[in-house]
Amino acid sequence: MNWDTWLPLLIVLSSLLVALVIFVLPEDRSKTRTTLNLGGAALKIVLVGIMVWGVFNGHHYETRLPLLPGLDLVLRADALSMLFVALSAGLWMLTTVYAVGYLEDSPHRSRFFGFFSLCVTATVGVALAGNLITFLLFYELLTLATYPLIVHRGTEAARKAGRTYLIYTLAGGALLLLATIWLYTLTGTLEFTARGFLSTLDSSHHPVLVIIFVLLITGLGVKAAIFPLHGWLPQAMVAPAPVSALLHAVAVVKAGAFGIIRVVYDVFGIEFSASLGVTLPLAIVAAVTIIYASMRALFQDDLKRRLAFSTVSQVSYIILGIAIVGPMATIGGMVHLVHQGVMKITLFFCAGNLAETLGIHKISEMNGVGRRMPWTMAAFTIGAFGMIGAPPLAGFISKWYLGLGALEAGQDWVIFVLAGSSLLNAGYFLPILYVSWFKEPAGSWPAERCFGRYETALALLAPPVITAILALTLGLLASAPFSPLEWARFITTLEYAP
Amino acid sequence: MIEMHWVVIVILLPLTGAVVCFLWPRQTVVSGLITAVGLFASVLGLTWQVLEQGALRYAVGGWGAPLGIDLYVDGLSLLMLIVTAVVGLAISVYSSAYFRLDRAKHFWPLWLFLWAALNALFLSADIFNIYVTLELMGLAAVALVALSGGANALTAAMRYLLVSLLGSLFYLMGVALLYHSYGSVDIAILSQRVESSPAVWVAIGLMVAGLLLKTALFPLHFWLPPAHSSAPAPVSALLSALVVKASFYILLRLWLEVFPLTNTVPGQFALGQFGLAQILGLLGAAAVLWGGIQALRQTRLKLLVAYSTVLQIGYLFLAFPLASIIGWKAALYLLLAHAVAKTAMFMAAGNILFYGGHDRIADLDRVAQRLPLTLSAFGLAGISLMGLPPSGGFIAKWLLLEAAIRSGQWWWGLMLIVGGLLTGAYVFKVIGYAFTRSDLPHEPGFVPKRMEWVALVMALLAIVLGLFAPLPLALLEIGSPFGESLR
Amino acid sequence: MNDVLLLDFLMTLLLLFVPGLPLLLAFPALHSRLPWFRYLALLPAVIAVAIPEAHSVELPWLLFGSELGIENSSRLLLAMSVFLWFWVMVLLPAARDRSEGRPEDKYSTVFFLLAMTGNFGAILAMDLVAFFVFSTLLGYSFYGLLVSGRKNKARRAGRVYLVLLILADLLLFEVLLITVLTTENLEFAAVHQSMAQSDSLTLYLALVVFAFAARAGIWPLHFWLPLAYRSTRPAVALLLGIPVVIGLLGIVRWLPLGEISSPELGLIIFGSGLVAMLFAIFAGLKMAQLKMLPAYAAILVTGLFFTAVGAGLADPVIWSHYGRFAYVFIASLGSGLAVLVFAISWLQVRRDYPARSAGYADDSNQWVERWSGLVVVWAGNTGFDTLPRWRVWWLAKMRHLWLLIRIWQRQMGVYERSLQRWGLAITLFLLLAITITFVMASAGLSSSI
Amino acid sequence: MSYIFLYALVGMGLFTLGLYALIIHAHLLRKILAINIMGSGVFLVLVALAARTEGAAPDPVPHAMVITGIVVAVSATALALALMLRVRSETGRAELDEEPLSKFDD
Repeated sequence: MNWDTWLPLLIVLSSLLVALVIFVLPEDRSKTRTTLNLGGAALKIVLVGIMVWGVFNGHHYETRLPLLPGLDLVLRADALSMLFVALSAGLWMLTTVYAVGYLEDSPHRSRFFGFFSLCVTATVGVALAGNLITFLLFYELLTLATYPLIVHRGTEAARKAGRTYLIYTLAGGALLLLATIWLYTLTGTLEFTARGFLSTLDSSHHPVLVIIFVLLITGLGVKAAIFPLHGWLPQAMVAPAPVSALLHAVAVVKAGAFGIIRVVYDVFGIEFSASLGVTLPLAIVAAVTIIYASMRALFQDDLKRRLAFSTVSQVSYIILGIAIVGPMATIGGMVHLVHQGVMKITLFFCAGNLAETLGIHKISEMNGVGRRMPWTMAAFTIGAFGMIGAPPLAGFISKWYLGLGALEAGQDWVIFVLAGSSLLNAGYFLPILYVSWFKEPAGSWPAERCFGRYETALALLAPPVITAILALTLGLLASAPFSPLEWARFITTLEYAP
Repeated sequence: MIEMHWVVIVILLPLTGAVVCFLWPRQTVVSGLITAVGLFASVLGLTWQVLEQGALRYAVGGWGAPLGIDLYVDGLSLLMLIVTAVVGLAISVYSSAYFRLDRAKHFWPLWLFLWAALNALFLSADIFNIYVTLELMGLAAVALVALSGGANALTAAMRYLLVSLLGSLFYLMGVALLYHSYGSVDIAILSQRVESSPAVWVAIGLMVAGLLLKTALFPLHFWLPPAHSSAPAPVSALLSALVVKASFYILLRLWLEVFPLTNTVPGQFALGQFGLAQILGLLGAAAVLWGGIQALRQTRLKLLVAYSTVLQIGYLFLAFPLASIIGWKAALYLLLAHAVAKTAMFMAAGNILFYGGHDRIADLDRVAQRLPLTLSAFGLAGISLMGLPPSGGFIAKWLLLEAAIRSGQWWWGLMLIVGGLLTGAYVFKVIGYAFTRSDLPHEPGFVPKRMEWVALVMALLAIVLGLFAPLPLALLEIGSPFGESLR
Repeated sequence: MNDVLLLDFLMTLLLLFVPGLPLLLAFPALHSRLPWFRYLALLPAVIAVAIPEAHSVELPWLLFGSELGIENSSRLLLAMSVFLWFWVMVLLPAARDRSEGRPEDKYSTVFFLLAMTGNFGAILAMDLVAFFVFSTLLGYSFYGLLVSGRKNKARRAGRVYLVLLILADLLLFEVLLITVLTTENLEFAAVHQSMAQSDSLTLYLALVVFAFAARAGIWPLHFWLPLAYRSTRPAVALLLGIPVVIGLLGIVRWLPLGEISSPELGLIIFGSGLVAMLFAIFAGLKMAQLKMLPAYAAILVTGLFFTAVGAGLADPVIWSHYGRFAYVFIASLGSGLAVLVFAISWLQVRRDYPARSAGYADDSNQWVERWSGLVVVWAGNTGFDTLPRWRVWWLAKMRHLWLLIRIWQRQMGVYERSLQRWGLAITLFLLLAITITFVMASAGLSSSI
Repeated sequence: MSYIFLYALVGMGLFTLGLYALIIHAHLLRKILAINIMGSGVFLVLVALAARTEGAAPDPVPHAMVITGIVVAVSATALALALMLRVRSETGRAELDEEPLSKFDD
């Protein structure tokens, strides 16, 4: 058995097998289930660690299985995929811990954790996909695996949210499929290649390529929640908190954003995309999304909905970074893929803690909550400041490179978008911080539960604190080796090398 | 080495089994199951034989055409045999738990009889034999529909019978005209002799019309939803998975080998076949839309699944205007995937009906919690029907889309996507209700585990088909049923 | 050789600890277990001030690679800050007991320590990013200090401050981006050099001046300063000089003063400085409350500073005359404001005392008790809650020393009465004296060169 | 030739007539009869067209086919009649329900 050939598959299987076993596990075997979950997560992290090291040292990992005549299922580790894989693997671990704590004693945990693992499998598959069809495969798997998580509660609202989610994502997937096949008939290959594989096509195909680009971006933009395709995301907030956390920080929206990165860089090639003239409209769409979603967020009283609109806005940073053609902006976009994930998952964990411990769902109920749950709110504060882009947090690093990239590429208008977004971010995050730290508590909380020694259960408290520290560290130690920033630089040298 | 006559065995074995089941009703389940397993093994044997030796031609009793009966196996018919064997085995296992003995003693002989007819149909090398087997199949199917009794089932069966006979007669008329013109009913001989003539065109028209009626292509599908939905679950499964496919198979065979006027005479009649293909494509597209919308409107689970079959049949006909090898392969892969997935879906619906005593979608009442295996089966089968990866349906959809875009007729591909979305809508309509509590909670019945697992296994098979596509696709190449020059 | 290395290492460690230790101690988990943690947080800074050694340390892993360093000018500022912080720490109530301490106090401690980190770090920062990071930290934690009191007015001041802070941050962020496009190296010296030749110099200058003006509360961006002085707790009021000081420091550090000449911008800044001074004088005369005096004093002095900067921008030669005193000026401004706050709060307590603490007054006619009572009230006002308990102890121990104290008190009484009468005039005079000496010194220097 | 052709035409006519009757009549017995007439039409065509060349002996193969066909038709008719009786006993009339999907027995 050749290690290099099977490692990518092993990484995918490490959660797929866990998922399958959990599905058939009886409901009351919660110890076994937790052990399996954490074991799988730990194994994945180890494997990913090995892989990151290998990729850095020039190893080539690739699993190739025949899928159709002429088309293979390819799982390949390149620098870009490692960025996403590492993020998913790391955050899966934390979210699993969190979910175990969150869903303690709730029904249907086997189903939940099964789909949860399946979801991560799909995400890792999306990350490792070596060609467009493999990507598509895992992308759709992700859609399906998240649906049961959204409707997990089984309420009417959950069902409605699930329906909306499916309408959006299935339609998006269909467009993606169409575009993929179209591309295949044009080129006969779908392999992701650094700097794209389309630039050699005859120029008479260029109008078609523009259409394909639009189709691909629309299909992916549904998951990435680009305006006006973002409608499903705030609704999907009815899901349990770990789902929102994973969905919004890692799995779904990131899969969309990651797909857009892949399409722009490894299918079309950034320079070729720019020459087709499709990057500027993409940048404008991203900018509109950023501003629009932030404005919507300002007026949400429901905490998770506000965070959801914030996600819509923040994910478009990634797309903006890609659409501004230039190495600096690329670094900004890619590093934000990780940074946004870490920060947003912190925020969602915290929101979940508030809901689970005190029954707080609305911002107007949060008066003085910082006194009751200082650790949670401290983590929330770090996450929020990160989102605003305050130094030295992770968000600052992303914003820094985005701004630099914009100036470098001569697209000064982006600066105003960034500034406006920062202002709006401050506008919708700081009031939360203010009321939770400085206002007097209203008396009793909506539904308080006692968890003993700490402000809430330890399994709920540790993940957000860890991710908050991570968000701080990612910013402070941005230039340390193997940091996401350094890794994004590494990728960029590959994509822009002459 | 002793040469086994697998070709004959796969026809005779179910016939024998049927007789045995009929004669000894007490042992009917056991003998039926043994026959099913034996049949499955025989088809495997035949597959192995064909893989070794290539396409086979077998003269029964050594008489040979024109008076004797010739059997012929190539990749196409082999695939159909395998589909039948796989689905048949699953249905047999499912039925062994589904029917009580008073029904079972009627079910098993009819079912094995139907199986024999199907196998014979796929193996027939001449168009008259096909007529005979078609009729046999139709009669057995009608009897099976009537099995559950009740006014609805009986009227549905009656309507089905009339439609079936009507279709067969149209077909037979076409056979008569073809025989008159060329003096043979052997497909291979006909394919060399057929030329464009008014008589041939009339024959083509009659046969196509008859077969479309039996395949239930929109707008000739009216008989299908009542028949498929009122039959017992395993019968619905085999009707949707196999019986309608049989007439499609005939149509495809004729289209590929007896009708290919495009190749021989370019010019006016080529245009004629092109036009016919376009009409078939249009009807297919209409079926996709109509079936999808109707399925969405249904409040009964089995009717929903039945309309889903109408939609999927529409898909199959989208391959005709594309007229390329990829297109045909796509259609056949779709047929395969649909057969497996639809079996799983009807079985799941049957389980739900078994469990709740009704199949009102709005009152599914937490099936997701109570019958997780069944709902998983439904969901997985739905994925394949939607054409989402990784599933057999996805591979088929991919190939069909590829063929559509390659031939420059992307609008057919668009229909495919629309159909996929409609399928998604109605599948998730069901799944959505399965999560919630209904207003009328009901007393749950007991569902044998076997029934749940068979459904799940079939659904998983539909998914796995998406990962091992090269194998069946290579199988189809044997004997090159699609010709070489079309690519 | 080894000794040199060791020394180097120790200095590096010390430099890291100057902002690092307060940051660490800001975690409630750490400081709630340590006695004297507030003074401990100050300790590295005190040592750094005490060692007369210029040193700098490169931190390539921090953000985009940062540098901290200490030399004479920053030592002066550090000393001033340490002085201020020491007093603040003395006045801060001990909030060690978690069950008794009000939550505001717990937060206050955190914010105090964070603000301290920002303050020290900004002083030590040798490059743009580090300065930006630390000064932002200072800004946000200062906002926390302003709003963590219960007064609504203080919260309003906090809000205004926050808006200005965010705006300033955005502008500085753009400045940073512009700078990075011009030069890779973000150390102050390198930035000065390269920006002096850059095309976007004017933009750079304007943005920097505007941003830091907003942070330092310079007219016309001063709204928050009087509000804050009027409403906030004395312990915080003592610190209000800090953001002003760091804002001015930012201007001095970021602008390539003395290396460029930008007459138009210089003139505008000069003019706004003049207007600011006039405004401060008129507004200060009109003001109703003594407590707001330091605010207008600050506006006045920063206005003066702006005139100097404006003149320096317009003509580098002028700046070269008094540029080296900029740090002295800033340091004296910080400590001057603190003294002012002290004095005024003393005055107010003195004036309010009989009315507010009748209990103490009836208790005894003895000077000792009266004065100690006064101290207690004042200290209580400034946040030093533990004093009443001490007072008993104080009375018992000190009664036999009452004669000595009485002499001291009489002297204080005289001083205080005159202060009360001439308070406003004296402080204005003091400040004017500072400025006049400063201007004269620079003028004398310029003539001597 | 012409009389053979006539037979064939008559067969066609029967076929069409049967189709018409099948569609028009509601009663199941009539429908079954119509189907049988259609079948007879087809058989007539088959038999008639067996004479393919004038003067020569007719081709026996279509005749064999017709015999097979008649067997099939008889069994089909039997099944149809049996079903019709069942339908009648269940619904009370030997007609197909016009709205088959509205009512449903579980």
